[in-house]
Amino acid sequence: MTQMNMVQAINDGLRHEMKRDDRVVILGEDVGKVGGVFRVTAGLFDEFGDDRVIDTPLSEGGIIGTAIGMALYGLVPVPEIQFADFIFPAYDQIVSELAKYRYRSGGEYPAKLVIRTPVGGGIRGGHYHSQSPESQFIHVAGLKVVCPSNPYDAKGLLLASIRDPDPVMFFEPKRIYRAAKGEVPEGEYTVPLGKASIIREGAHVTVIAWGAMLYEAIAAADEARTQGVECEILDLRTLWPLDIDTIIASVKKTGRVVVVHEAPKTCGFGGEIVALINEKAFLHLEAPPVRVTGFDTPFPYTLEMEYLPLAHRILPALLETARY
Amino acid sequence: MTQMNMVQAINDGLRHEMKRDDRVVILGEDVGKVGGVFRVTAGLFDEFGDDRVIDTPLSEGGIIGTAIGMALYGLVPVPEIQFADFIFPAYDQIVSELAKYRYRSGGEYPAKLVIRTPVGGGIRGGHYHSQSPESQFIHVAGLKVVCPSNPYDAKGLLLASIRDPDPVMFFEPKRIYRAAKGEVPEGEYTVPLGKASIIREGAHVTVIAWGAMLYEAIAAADEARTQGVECEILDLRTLWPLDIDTIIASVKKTGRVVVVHEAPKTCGFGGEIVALINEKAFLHLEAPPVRVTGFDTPFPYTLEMEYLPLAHRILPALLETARY
Amino acid sequence: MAVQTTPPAAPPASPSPLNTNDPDVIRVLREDGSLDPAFDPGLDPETVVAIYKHLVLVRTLDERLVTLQRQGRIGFHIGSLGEEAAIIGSAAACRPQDWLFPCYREFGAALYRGMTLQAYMNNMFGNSEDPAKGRQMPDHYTCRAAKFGSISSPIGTQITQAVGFAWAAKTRKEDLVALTYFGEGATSSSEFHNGMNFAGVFKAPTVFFCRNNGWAISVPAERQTASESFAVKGIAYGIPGVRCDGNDIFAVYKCTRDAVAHASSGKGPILIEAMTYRLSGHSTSDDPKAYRKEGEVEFWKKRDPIARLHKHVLLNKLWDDDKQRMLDAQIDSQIKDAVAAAEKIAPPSLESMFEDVFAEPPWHLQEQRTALLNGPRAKGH
Amino acid sequence: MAVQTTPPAAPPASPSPLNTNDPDVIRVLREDGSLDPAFDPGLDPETVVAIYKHLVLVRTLDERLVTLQRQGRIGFHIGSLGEEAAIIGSAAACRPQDWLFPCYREFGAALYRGMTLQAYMNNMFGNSEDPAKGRQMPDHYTCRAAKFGSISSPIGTQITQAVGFAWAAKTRKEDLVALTYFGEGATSSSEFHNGMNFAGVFKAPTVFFCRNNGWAISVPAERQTASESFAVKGIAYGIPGVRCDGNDIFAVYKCTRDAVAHASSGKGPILIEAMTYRLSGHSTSDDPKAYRKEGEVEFWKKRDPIARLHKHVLLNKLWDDDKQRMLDAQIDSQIKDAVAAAEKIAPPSLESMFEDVFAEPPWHLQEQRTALLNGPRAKGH
Ligand SMILES: Cc1ncc(C[n+]2csc(CCOP(=O)(O)OP(=O)(O)O)c2C)c(N)n1
Ligand SMILES: Cc1ncc(C[n+]2csc(CCOP(=O)(O)OP(=O)(O)O)c2C)c(N)n1
Ligand SMILES: [Mg+2]
Ligand SMILES: [Mg+2]
Repeated sequence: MTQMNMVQAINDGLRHEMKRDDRVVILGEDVGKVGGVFRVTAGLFDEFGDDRVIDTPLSEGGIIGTAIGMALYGLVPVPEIQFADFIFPAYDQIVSELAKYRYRSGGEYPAKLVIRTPVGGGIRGGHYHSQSPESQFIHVAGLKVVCPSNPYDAKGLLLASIRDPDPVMFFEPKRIYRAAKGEVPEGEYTVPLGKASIIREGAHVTVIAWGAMLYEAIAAADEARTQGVECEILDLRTLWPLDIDTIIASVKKTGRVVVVHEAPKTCGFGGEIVALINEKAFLHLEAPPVRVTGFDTPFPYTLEMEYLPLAHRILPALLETARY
Repeated sequence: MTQMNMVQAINDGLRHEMKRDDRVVILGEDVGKVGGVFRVTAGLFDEFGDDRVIDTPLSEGGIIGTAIGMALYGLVPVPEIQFADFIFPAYDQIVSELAKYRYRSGGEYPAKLVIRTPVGGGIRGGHYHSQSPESQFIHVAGLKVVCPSNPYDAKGLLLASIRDPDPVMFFEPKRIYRAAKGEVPEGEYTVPLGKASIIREGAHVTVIAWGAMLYEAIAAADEARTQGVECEILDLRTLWPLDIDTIIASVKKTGRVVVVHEAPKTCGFGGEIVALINEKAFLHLEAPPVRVTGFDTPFPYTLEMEYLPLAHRILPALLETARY
Repeated sequence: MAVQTTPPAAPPASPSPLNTNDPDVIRVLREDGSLDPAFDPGLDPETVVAIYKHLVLVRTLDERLVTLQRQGRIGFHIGSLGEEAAIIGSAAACRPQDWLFPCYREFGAALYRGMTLQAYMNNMFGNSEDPAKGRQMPDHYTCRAAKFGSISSPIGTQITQAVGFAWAAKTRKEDLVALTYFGEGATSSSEFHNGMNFAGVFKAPTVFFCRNNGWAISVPAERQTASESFAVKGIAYGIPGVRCDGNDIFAVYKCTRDAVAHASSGKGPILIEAMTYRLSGHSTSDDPKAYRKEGEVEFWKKRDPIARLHKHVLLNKLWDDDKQRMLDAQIDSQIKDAVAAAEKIAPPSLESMFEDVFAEPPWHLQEQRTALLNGPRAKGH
Repeated sequence: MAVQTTPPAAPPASPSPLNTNDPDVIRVLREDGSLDPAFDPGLDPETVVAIYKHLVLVRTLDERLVTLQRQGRIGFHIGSLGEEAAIIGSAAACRPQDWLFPCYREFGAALYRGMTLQAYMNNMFGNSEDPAKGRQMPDHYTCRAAKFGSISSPIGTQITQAVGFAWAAKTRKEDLVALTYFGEGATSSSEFHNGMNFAGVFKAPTVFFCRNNGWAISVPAERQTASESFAVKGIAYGIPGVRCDGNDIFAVYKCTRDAVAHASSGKGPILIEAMTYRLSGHSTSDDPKAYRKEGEVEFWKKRDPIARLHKHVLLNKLWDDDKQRMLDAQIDSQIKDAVAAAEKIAPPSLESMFEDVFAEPPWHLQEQRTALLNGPRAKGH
């Protein structure tokens, strides 16, 4: 066990997998010599060489398109998209090709990659260095979507993602890249995909969050507790496939739920979660499920702390839901 | 009034707007001489010339990117994307640029276009000529999304979309391009954006649909009526901004709701509608809102009629919801 | 006709068109059926005959499939009428270890590389033995056994993927070349740019095979670019480009073989522009009368790749009318059998709709599968 | 210093570098500060001095903004240190009716075209008078009055938009040219391909101005392409390309003015590659020490565009140390005033967050606005 932040844990996970399996390769913009603009791939270029840690030309379509070809060949590419906001030039390759490859080829050509990219706001990134596009990928059949909230999960989920047979979108909450620290085992361990973790048990309200907003949910729950409201906090960790059992079990217990995410509210993942809860626990609901999310605007610069669903906006939702 | 199908009505609407306003231009693949692969722009090339009806090189990014530039100049481009399945190479220009232009420029550079594209299955199109990507655009702040279900609305909504100050995604349900016929007034009229139409009033279940699936909902409702279940059928027409008032008024009356769409269920628009109903009519709900949708798989070829949420799949949902 | 999967042993070396600065189009097969020795690839007679037979098979298939579509027995066909030499000449010039990343018109290449006619026909009927399991449209099959990729509709996407595949092989020191097919319209796509650019920078052993058939549905080649040719686009990526007569099987074979040798020797990618013409409509959904230019079809019919090769095999006494009659009869029964068999094979199972989305169906797909199986069936399919 | 919005009257014609087949880089300003008559654009002294003053302003601004960022008073800056001649020379060569579609490094061009220093500074502070209303990062402003586009971060997107803008003007018979700025890294983006290709096909009056500053963050120019130059990429699109010394204000001016004339005369687009160097890090978030090559900075410091122009104005007695002292003092107070004022201006209102998403906020944005206004405030911003 050593104390690491998210960047170090992901870096450690990448190194571990590259040592274990020489088919694992990294490609992207600035991932090589400098080790990425957030230094997540630091040191890997020197350790594994430029055939396995590749600085590419400035084209996300080229990065993902060639990564798919590498995967068809039998490598396990782990491309980095410098910011999730810049993934859209590769959207066609991801949704039309990567997600459908195994299916459309009758299983002949599974195309397995792990696409790593930083998501989320709170770093003064404005429109284009802050977004959380998860629902634009969850909607696409054939993709798994992961978003860790701490160093232990980050490494464990990364190892599981690289070993999983399906393509994985690995979203890294950049706001807590360095702020989130914790004990991380050396070497081998995985955190299974598709399993949420129960951060805290509580009888009154289920709070569903992931990534950087988990800490806001916890802060709000702490405050709510002082007002007599006990929250059960779920960290989804894997967004899709969703850990529906853990969610439904909790909602059946509390009858009340608040979902938190940074992405704009409309057609965000929160709406899907609410709809699924309606389908599977309707008669247990004692209050309308509430979404505390980013607003339906582009991500603002100066006012980003008012845009984000931080603790001060989550708390009233918890109290109102509990007292509904 | 003349009898028209959807193709003729949209063609008539385009011609009308191009006559009225010489800033309106059309560009896309095969839209010129041949008038589009579905003939929606037939005759316009001969009538308005190659400066206003433009066959472009094979690049959706180029079509939308240049159309945005034309809009910034002051034209009103109405680009056609040959199939919605092929819109993704232009996704970056649409979500990163078009949708954010007015906002990010403090209102200095509104970029107004109407992007027309055929959507939906049932024409033996397989993976790539069948998809319904509406939720991937509704999630993006700054876009309006329209999907007509009949010739009258198609022309009226098209005129309204072209005159609306904001960018509009105009999704045309290709399965009913020719099957849906009706009376269409000559010349001037608009159908306002943001207003659903109540196709039929009913006391027991609210059915929400749009585009080609509306007819499946009606067929299922007809059958349900013979079993004593009266459905209130809403045709959304504009998907975003949603006509929330009409939906909530209906749900408050019926307490039961079924949403139908072709797109895959997960993170489809249905989930958003269910979540909004929870927020605004929770205490009126007498049964869990149900989604009858495409499955979470790529769009299949041979089995497409089993994939689509046709009347035979809607009917049981209506009956179960009514009897819940 | 026996499908040939291994190409002939390399014949005596001849000068490579890749080294010529001749801006003209490389042509080997002359009007009279003889070969220009300058770039004669020196194919042995057996191969020439095998290729000729394959061209006839592919041409006949195209005609039958159009008829089947008109009869409503298959949903769609996108053919290669007039482009057979470009497609099969290039496939024949690849080595067994090379891979093909197709567009949607190259079923002739797939069959030449060893895909069975039955497997292809099963895709045309979208039945349960379709390699794509009835999930995609006709002509969107897959054949890993023939080192032939999975076909998708979005234009250009396979180009970048071919580059990644070839690049990966290079980093693993495996000697293989990825040849990717695309039309001239696809050179306007973003993925052509991405694929060419990455291939140039990383010297990925890729052969970019552009079928310039004059049209992208109704859009003429000159509307795709203002460049002097499609081959010249290589300059933007540091990639040599060569133009050849795409209706000349020998020129196509020669240019492709040299390009493969060039790429496999570590010299980097090559762009080949094969000048040909789409004699049919874009697909069974298209009527070319609406946009074709006066006299265009007549011009190209005179340059029909199969007629030209036929002249050559006759001239060299490799072929005669009896052989032709036998071949036609054999192909006719081959196709009839494949169609009859394909029509008898059941459609894919309902369960199969939920397989291969992921390696294992998660809970939501299991639920959806159960709902479908326990629910009512759709009518009319 | 008075910002000049109208360029000088066209001086006597001189031969155009666009017509030279010289593969070399066009250069006018010699070592000794004199001008090579071959391509001397013949700028009048007032303009030369105005440009020189502007370069100094921009250089000084860059230095102050970095300091402000280090002090935590602004969040970010992305500068033009070393690229001032490429940016301002090209902007100066445009006519009043021409439009600029910027990347993110061209604030010098915006100011030269008439954007006020205060407006720019308001963007750096993201206050309520920021033309972008505090919605975007610093250096992501907009200035329609200066015919200067809206800056966004995604690389390359402005290129295609510039083409559409110019193309639209052409169809409306309006004489204007759209000049778009981008770095050499952006030539790898899909939108470079799309923009160049459409511009070539439709002869859109566009000037593609590529700042080849050697780096895309940490990725060197040679990793972007295997082509011989960036200018040569024009061949793939039927677009002439020219290379110039980007640190030579006269060469940049000359090439741009000729390109604008070429485009506006209906001859079609031009690609200009300005050879320059990014003397600073990519932005205040970047430390170039990690990747720069030995001696690179020293090499380019010797070719500093401002020092070179300074030599010229001294040589021609257009400038002296007194003038320099006065200018420095004037710029210093200008900047101080702008910063002081910008810091005093309030942040954007909460309401403003919901404006301009659409022309009118629909019900959902009205609801969200009400919720925010009636809810608790965030701490610490
Ligand atoms: C991204 C995308 N846009 C549009 C289409 C529709 N489409 C199918 S084929 C085609 C023309 C292709 O022309 P070309 O590349 O020359 O190939 P050819 O059909 O001539 O062999 C078009 C526009 C598509 N399949 N994918
Ligand atoms: C689509 C996209 N991908 C990645 C980035 C991150 N990024 C910002 S600037 C930059 C390098 C740009 O280099 P170049 O085009 O040469 O311009 P320069 O910064 O050198 O002026 C990168 C990779 C981005 N902004 N947009
Ligand atoms: Mg073609
Ligand atoms: Mg650069």
